[in-house]
Amino acid sequence: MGDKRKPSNAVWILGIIFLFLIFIPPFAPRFFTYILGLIFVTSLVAMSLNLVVGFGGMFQFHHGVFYGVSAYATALVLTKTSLATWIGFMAGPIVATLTGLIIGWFCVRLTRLYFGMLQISLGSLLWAIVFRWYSFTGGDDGIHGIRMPSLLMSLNNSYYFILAIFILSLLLMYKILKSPFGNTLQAIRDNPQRCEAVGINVRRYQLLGILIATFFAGVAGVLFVILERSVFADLLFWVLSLEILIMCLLGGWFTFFGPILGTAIIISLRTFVGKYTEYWTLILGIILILVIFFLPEGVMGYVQEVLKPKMKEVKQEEKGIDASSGIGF
Amino acid sequence: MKRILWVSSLCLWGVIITLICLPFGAKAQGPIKIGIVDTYSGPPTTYTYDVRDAFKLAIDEVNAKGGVLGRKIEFTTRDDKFKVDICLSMAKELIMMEKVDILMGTINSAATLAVSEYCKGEKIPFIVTFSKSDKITGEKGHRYVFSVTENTAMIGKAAAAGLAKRPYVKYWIAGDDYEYGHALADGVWGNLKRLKPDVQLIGQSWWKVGEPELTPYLTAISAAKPDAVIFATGGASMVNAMKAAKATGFAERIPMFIHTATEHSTLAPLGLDAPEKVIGTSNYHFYYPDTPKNKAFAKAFKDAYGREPKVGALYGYLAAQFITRALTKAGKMDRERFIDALEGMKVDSPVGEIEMRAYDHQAMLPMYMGVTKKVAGYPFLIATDIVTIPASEVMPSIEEIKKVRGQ
Amino acid sequence: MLRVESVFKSFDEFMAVNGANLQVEKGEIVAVIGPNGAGKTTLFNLITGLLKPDRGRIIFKEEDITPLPPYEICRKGITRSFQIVNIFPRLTVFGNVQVAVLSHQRRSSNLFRSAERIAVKETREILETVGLLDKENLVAGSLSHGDQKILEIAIALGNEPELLILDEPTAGMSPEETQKTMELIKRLAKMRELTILFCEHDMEIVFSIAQRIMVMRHGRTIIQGTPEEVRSHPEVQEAYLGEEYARG
Amino acid sequence: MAIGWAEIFCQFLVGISRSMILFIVCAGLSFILGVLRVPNIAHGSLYMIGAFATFSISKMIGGTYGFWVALALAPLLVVVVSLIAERLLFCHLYQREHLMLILFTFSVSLILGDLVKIVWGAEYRSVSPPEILKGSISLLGASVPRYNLFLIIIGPLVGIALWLFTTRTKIGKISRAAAVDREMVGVLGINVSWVFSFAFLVGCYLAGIGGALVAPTVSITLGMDHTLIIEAFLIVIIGGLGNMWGALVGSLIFGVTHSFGVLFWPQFAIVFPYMSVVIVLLLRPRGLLKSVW
Repeated sequence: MGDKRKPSNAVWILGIIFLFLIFIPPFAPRFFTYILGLIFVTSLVAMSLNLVVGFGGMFQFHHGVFYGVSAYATALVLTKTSLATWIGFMAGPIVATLTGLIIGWFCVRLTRLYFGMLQISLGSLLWAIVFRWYSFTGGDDGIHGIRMPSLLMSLNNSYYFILAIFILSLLLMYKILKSPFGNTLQAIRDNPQRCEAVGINVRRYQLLGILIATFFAGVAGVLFVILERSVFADLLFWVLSLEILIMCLLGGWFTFFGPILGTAIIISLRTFVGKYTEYWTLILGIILILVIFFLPEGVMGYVQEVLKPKMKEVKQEEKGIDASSGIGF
Repeated sequence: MKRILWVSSLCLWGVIITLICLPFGAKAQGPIKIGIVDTYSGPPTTYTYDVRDAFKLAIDEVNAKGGVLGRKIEFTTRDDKFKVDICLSMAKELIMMEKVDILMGTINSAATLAVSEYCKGEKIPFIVTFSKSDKITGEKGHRYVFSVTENTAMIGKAAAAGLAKRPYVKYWIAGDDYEYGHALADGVWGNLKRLKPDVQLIGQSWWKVGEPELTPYLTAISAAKPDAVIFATGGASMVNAMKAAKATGFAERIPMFIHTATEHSTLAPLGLDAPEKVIGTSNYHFYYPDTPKNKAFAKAFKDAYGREPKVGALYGYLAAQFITRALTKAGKMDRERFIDALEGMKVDSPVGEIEMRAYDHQAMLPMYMGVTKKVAGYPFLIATDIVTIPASEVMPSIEEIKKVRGQ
Repeated sequence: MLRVESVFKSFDEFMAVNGANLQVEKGEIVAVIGPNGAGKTTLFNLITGLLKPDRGRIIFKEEDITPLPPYEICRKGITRSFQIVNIFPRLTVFGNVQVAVLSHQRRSSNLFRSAERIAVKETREILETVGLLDKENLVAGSLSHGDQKILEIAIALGNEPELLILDEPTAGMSPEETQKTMELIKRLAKMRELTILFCEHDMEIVFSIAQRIMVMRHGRTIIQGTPEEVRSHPEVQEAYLGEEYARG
Repeated sequence: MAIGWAEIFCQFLVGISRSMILFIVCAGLSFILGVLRVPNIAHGSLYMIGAFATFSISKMIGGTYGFWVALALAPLLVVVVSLIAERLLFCHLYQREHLMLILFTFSVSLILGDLVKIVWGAEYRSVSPPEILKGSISLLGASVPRYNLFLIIIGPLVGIALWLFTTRTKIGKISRAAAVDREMVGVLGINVSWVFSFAFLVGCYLAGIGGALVAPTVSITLGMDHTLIIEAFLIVIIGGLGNMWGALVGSLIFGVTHSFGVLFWPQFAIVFPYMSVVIVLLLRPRGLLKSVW
């Protein structure tokens, strides 16, 4: 993947998938367009979470708050003010990042489980505000039927918009992970103490990591509003955050694309198994346990493991370098 | 290597596409499809199961007689786990993939409003069976949404009408801290103040939904010595409130009004441990009204499922009646004609004739106010001294609806 | 260059460092020796800021660094390796060293350039010096123990320190590896004009390369001086070195 | 609004009685966290199973003794369930990273939740307290439910029993040692796997007792596991991970601040638990009492 001269197989595969995704809406049933859109949005949150959990090693337990706050910010600007739509779209990520700054500033002072539980408490305070402030946020009824500009009214158009932003965000996140900052973040995950010893202000980098992650969660929040045109207090509840975390872990938290896979698995499971049985959570639980026992690095981690030797082979043929860095595909 | 990847990925996608497209073959004149998305896990099932079961009972009967318009009626359910996002995507799945003709269900208000907005865009009739928000057919009402259940505005009116006849002056309001609780409290209080201007509100307490221990709240309330307390609570908190009222002896000292306190869903799980003398309102009791129609309905339900019908059963029955009648009247499965037929339709039910008000698509239900009491022969408490508050006193006026809709 | 002035540190009841004094001049190789639990590692943790002393001062280049957090002390020019392997196990060997180099160049927060193209030359240079260049693309966690210890030192070099602190650099190594590592340390000191402070169990090594030695016991400095002075000090002989060294 | 001393006193007692149930459950959670380092999300499910089992058993036996028999048997049923889960699943995973353990215990809680639904159905259930504990008694002018007084007595008893277990019995001492240093216990020639298994069961037994004790005061429903588990984790965190007395302090903070919050500022009682956690963690980032971690 790190090969500089020739696009690797991974790039080819991604290209094929991308072409495929572009041609979905006109041909596949509408529901699939919608579900794919939902998978993009949710996996963007999951991937942004993975920036800090999988690559930053932080116990970001209440990531859903930033997603929800952004969705609410967008929804409020669109429904309560007469500002232009794009301002609403900008407001989401900005508010999410600001929230991330405040919550993160407190949280980076603590470590691991303490970090996570403090975040849950702070996030739950925000949830309580959204939940209680009926006149402003609509309380637990939420805000529904949010008007979109005519360009985004049709499902197909919003699908393309979501796809475009999604891919753009992925490229950005990939770039960030491959940047010096990304390396440093992973170093902090592996060994924060050693990082201090080589002159890295661990807390500051963790906070920066949180800001980046919350920004992308904010982007996902806006996309959620575009897709569903509804916001509700559940978005900020800790259960959703836990689900997002599960998606990361299921897909493979040390891999870049793992969270997408995890999200896709969980969403498809609940949509397609939910048709046949109420007990889809039971099936989900069993699948998760099987994954933990047999694929400890998550599904994508396993796929990578299987593919890696082959890739090495290919690269050796091409006299390439085996650059199996921290970021797998 | 590269070719293998190409070919395999193409094959994979090919398989997926085929799988996706299989169920979407040409659709013949099959059955009429109804989709129900509701919460079938967790506490709300106390209510939703009855809706589903009574609906099934009624639909089975119709199908046994050959269905409607020569077509059978088929329904399919989805469990949304009481989560708005899941509810929304399941509703979309029912509409886009199952291609249901009519959508039903939802007990979660936020989910109902979200689905309602979606149905408005898709022009799919949506029949709300349990969600109590008055925004559904009020402020956010539209052509495609119908409600066969009471809403907070109706509860408020009915409760106020009942309470105004009682001598209490100093009131305390307590309840679940969520939209339903607040809307209900505001509804009762606003109407009560209008009917009886000398009532005073001396304090309020709100607890989080699902709060297990209500004794502290009750202690705080009895400290203020109100004449009566209005509890705006529902679901699992109902049972908690009743238990705490019993344990502290609160119900003995201060009269308390709780909507649905007299309802069988609340009283059945408590058995004989429920407090007496609690004032409650409900749309339905399996023992009241004491008419042959209701008796037959309660018996049929009990024969089929081995339990007495609760209020949900009435809603499920009403939904089935309205749908089948409206379809018959429409003459064919056409959504617009179905809606036209449904507006203003009257159906017979265990609680008498019920009209679907044409203006706001709200079923006009009467309310029964009673007081809990131990009665020999029942393994649980039942409501006594029942006063019927007719639908005309329960329904918000069309002017009020117009006002909230900003017309 | 570095002065540790009567530093104290206790954990609960246990006095880990009980009035230690140490002086390191520029360009020296100084060893700290002492039995297990003498407080050597604690002393190093105090100097590099991982722990804060209860009392006492640590002065580096005429500046009091006692209250500074570890990362700032590192930026002043002190880096260290750890006794127990303390690397970034999921990163490549190259990545491990690069993290330190980037941090030294203050480029860690660069978000949008590809890390593959930054600081490559400097990183490779260090890897070449320590002899790990051929393994640069392996994941660090998969290296042998000996190589990981070398990588420890390489990471510490990434910051181009003036004072390099090595906490038992040869712990757990085979005799040959030990020999090689010691050669490396001597070479480094010469090539990069490093000041080195290290602690070590193997007395042979200590006396062969250290220019001065500090002896610790029960958290206290017994003596600091040239190998000859230390060898002849009665308390050291009795307490630590034992008969063999006393004679030899 | 005038609030008399009687109300304040009563509120205090009720707050403490609520703390006691939290304490019993959290002590179990904390014990498992301390010895096994497993953040057990399924703990809430076990508590729920305890409550449902209490319902079934007391209904089956009926009469005056129904509840007491249930109080004795329901936690044992929970232990059986957790023994199966431990031997089948948990014991293979103790060395995994915390996040993986969270994922794993979450999956177990999903499965247990659905199993409870299959066994007991989705209806509300309700257990009545035994005759002797029904009603309330007048105490300094305030009426306090007898059952709450019973809880105030039983909480410390369970606490003392747990304390005696960890300090006086051999296996308790070993588990405490294992909490601090696993390798050492292994070196001593003790089968660590069985120590862990036993410690896990003790923790789960406490969850079962908590469930059985809470049963008469609430409606027993699916989903009661979710409401509890987040509070339990917050309590364990502010008390100090793995510290039993920490669990007690944390529970008291939760129970009492909440009850007083209700009395003085009812509209905002919802935020008190979260606020107290934020304040504690900002002032003492590793919890109030010493953590064994």
